Amino acid sequence: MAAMSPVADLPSRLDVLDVAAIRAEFPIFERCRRRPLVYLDSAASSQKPRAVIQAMAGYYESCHANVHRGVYALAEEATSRYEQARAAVGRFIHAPSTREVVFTKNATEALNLVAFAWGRANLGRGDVVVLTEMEHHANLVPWLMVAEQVGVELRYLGITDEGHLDLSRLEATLEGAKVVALTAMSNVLGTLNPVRRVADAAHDAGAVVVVDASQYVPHLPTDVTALGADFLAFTGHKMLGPTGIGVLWGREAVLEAMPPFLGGGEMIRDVRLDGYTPNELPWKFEAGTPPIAEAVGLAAAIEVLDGIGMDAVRAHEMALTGYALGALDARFGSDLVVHGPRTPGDRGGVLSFGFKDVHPHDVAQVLDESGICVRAGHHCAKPLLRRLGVSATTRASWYLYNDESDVEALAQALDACSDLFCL
Amino acid sequence: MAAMSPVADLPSRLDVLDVAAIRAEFPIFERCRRRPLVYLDSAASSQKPRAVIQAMAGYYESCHANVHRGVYALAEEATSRYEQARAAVGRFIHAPSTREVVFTKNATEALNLVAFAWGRANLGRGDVVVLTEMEHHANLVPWLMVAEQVGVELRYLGITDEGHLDLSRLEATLEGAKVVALTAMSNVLGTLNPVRRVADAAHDAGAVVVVDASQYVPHLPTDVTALGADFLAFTGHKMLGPTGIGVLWGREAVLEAMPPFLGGGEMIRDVRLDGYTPNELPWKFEAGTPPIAEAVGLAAAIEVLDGIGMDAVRAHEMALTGYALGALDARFGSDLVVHGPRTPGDRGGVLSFGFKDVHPHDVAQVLDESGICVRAGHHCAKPLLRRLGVSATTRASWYLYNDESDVEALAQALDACSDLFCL
Amino acid sequence: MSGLEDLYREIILDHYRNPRNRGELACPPARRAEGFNPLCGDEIVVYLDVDAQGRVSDVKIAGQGCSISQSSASMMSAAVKGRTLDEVRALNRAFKALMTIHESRLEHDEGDGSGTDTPVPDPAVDLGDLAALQGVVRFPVRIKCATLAWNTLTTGLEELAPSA
Amino acid sequence: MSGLEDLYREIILDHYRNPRNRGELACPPARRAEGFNPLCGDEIVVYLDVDAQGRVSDVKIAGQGCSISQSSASMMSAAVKGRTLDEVRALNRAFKALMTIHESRLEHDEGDGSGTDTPVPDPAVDLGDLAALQGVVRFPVRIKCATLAWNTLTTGLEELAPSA
Ligand SMILES: Cc1ncc(COP(=O)(O)O)c(C=O)c1O
Ligand SMILES: Cc1ncc(COP(=O)(O)O)c(C=O)c1O
Repeated sequence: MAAMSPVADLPSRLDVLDVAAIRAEFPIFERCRRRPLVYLDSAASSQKPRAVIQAMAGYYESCHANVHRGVYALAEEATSRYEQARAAVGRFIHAPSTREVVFTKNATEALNLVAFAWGRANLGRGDVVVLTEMEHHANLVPWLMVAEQVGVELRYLGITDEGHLDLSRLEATLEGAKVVALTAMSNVLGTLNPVRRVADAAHDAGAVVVVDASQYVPHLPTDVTALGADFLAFTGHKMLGPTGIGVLWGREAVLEAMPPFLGGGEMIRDVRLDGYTPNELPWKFEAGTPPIAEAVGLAAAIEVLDGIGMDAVRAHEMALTGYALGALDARFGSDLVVHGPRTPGDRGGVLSFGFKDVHPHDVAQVLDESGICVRAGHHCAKPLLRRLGVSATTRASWYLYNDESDVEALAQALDACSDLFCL
Repeated sequence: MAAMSPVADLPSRLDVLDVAAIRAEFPIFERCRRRPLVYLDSAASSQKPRAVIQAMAGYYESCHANVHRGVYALAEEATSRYEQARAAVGRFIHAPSTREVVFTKNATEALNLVAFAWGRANLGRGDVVVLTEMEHHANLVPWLMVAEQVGVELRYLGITDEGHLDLSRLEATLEGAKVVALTAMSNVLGTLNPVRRVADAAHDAGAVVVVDASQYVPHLPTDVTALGADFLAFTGHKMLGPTGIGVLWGREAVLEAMPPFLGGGEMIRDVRLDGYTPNELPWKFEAGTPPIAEAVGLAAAIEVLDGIGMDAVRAHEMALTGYALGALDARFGSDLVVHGPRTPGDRGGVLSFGFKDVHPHDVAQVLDESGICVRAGHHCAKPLLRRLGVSATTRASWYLYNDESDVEALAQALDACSDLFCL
Repeated sequence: MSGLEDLYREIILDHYRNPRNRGELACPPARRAEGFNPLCGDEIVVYLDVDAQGRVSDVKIAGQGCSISQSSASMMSAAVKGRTLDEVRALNRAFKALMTIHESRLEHDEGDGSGTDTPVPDPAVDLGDLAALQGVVRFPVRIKCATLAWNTLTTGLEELAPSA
Repeated sequence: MSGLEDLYREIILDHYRNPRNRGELACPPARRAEGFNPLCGDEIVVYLDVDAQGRVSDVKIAGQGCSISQSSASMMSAAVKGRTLDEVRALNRAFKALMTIHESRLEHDEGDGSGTDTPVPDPAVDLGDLAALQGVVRFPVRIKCATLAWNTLTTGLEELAPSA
């Protein structure tokens, strides 16, 4: 069983996608701004294909109503589309049951849901929570808050100098742990973590495994069972879907045993002046009117991704990562320092780097002048940046609509940057 | 100072709106379903005008990026549109400062935010929380959860037989209260509550005032200061805006003193492995990628409402309520029992009723056959329905796109209902 | 009103207007099970007397709700009275099969059947009046009304004899 | 690259490459104030010596960040050295006014001015090199970089003499 990384043996190929045809489906690339858009910030948020934009507009134009509570046909149609979106999400991540798929507002809420609803019911003073040094704030701050409120002990898996998780003391770190929360892919280093390996060890130690798959689900085929997760969180806007929607998947038995998170409509079965009874899964965790149009949009995004095939998306991105690593190295050598693994198979399409002495803010500004969108900053992973010994990085990240020409544009603009700042 | 009800002296007029022109702006009414759509369920969720649908599509087509963290022009544009939406919301409810406007996923999250973030910091065992018997579950369950976790005492303001808040023992009920949470308008009875009167008494008693304005902001001119609120919650999808967005307004000093709610990106200033520092208002309360496109859509909705004028919306709805009360009474007499106040000036455009012995589920089903959308059920207000002595009601509710013809259609279809069920 | 006539067949309205086996039974010896539809507030109470031979010797229905939930409960009471528990379970399965197509479309994955054990109709079981409820599947929201009585009965039966 | 040239004027790049008053001062007697931009991680430390006459007798800058925050800090240090606290405050106001148009557009209501006290430029104050930072207003995200040093200075001054 090749359990360590379920993606290790996917091929890396640049000809699997017809990028020109794909780009043509994204209206934003048609807009005539000052210059062609070179969008290299999909790790922050992806662009949206026409199919997604139209699915949401079409929903509002022809069948909007509040869900679950209406007898009339319009409400039934809206409910059906919302629940079909849930089923589509479930299939996309190979969830054993649709009852395990909870819609949230974003990945951050999904992770807070776990930390607070599961955490408060299951964690007490002195209990151990294991995180990693490469977590996004979304998978750190909720646990810091729980630690503050409940008094748990936080332990961290460190990283090696190449940006891999340091598993040398895994078993010792896991001793007595009640929960292990880790990212499947770092949004700074690009590192693909050996989730299954950590999950198996965590389960042996009796801990529950929370996977932040915000950077993983959009880019690789996902199977929650193969990953060994108990909870898995991701977010719609990074996977061609709309803002305003995220997903928490959880194992049915674990979700069943949990108290609810937020209180209100949808999530209850009965309310009295002195108490309430929660609803069934998954609605127990969906308080208030859910993101209905957003679910419809996310389902459309999944249809687009399924149509292209997640294997192909991964193959394309891995190849493009290899291309970029090679091209930038050839051009800039040691002037450009890439953080994270050097082997494309070990990482996703996220490249954080330092360029000469130029501050990432200035790099990003100069690149923008050439229509190139990259992030500069701490990427909501300050502890990781401290570990790397930098206060900011420049980050370029790609998706199915990017190709070598985008990498070329990046390299050229870096030259311009050099001209401006380095005498 | 006419503090009791800031709306008491608005006129009631049916000719203030050009309903045909307004309807033409809502694509859903053009759809050729089995029959013309008679949408009488706006209290559950409103329909969306073309301007809102297009604003969101246009945003995705031309300027989507994640907000707040990007240096490049696209991200700057997205940030600027998001923050402009916040300013538009602030103006719409006369918020003293934009820093007081927090975007949430819906009104329910906004109310949970108050109950949990403010509540956990300020409530202890034995403290008193005052609610009303007519609250929506969204303004009940969070407090029940806090009561469960912290051990506060819940007290309820009852209702009179006409469906008004019973204020006869207001001062006694408020004694020792730390928070009073009430709806500005009942989503079942339509009752417009004397929020300012209750707020003044609550402030005298030293309590903080939480107003659930989910049914109020969409239908009446709103001034948070005139209402005397410390917190005010509402939801985008009931006011021509998209799903996936809600608003919490809070007084700056109160928000400043509160701990954050959810943890993650956006809401922090710094994160270390052992702690974090929260961000400034309002971002302190916005964890993760916010509902960006939804904020753009909500701003477009506000522009539509502002263009028509909230005074006119209120005048129209009040007149239509008067018309409906008269028409239904003339046609059905005591066969149709309306819950809530009989005076249009005391209520919004929400009419819950019982019709002969026909169960509301059956009424709604038969009405649907004539293309009429009404709700049947407990409307997420089970304690209120128990108080009314019914397990369900049929609820018709209107908005700026409804007129007398919709009420006529309702009346005619009720006749058909009678034919089917009552021999 | 063809759709509606399909939903509200004459026999359904008859059971609604003249419910069979309405009332209560003394507990014990009878069993009592309560069912509840949180979406619409429908409530069903099923009273069940099972004799030493495992036969439903008496059944009564209380509670309130819409025409579909009430008539379904009435029809069910008539159908199960005098039947053995095995026969009742077969009826239950047959009725669930009648109601299932749309419920699964609404709530569960299509195609892969993951997480659901979809009941298959058994042609040997005669549903009698209950077959009139078939029209309900065209109105997915009402399926829960139609199945409420049966789900309540199942709860009552499970307490009697948990099946393997 | 006309937009960029407006942002990265030669004088700004000069202050960035050759920062003035770089270093630290012993505290006490000097005051030390730290500023921090959470969005990008820029950090500025301002050391301030104020003599008995209320004059900035020495100032030093430490920390790190982008060209805009570093050059702004360098220019500020040159501008405030030797000035009275009142003059420094006037400079601060003038600089904020220079930077304000867009900041208010980004974060605050337009038109009604609620909740903001928008600084008005004072023509009597000569900003010197600092005027070169004017191009920053066209790049709203960078305004926080440009004002970081001044906000840090303000914190330091407030501790010295809280103004009415
Ligand atoms: C009075 C009232 N409060 C709160 C809510 C909750 O709104 P949402 O479901 O959008 O959170 C509603 C609507 O369902 C309502 O009518
Ligand atoms: C690894 C990781 N986790 C969590 C998040 C949070 O996602 P969201 O902001 O949509 O909640 C992000 C993206 O910002 C991310 O990259």
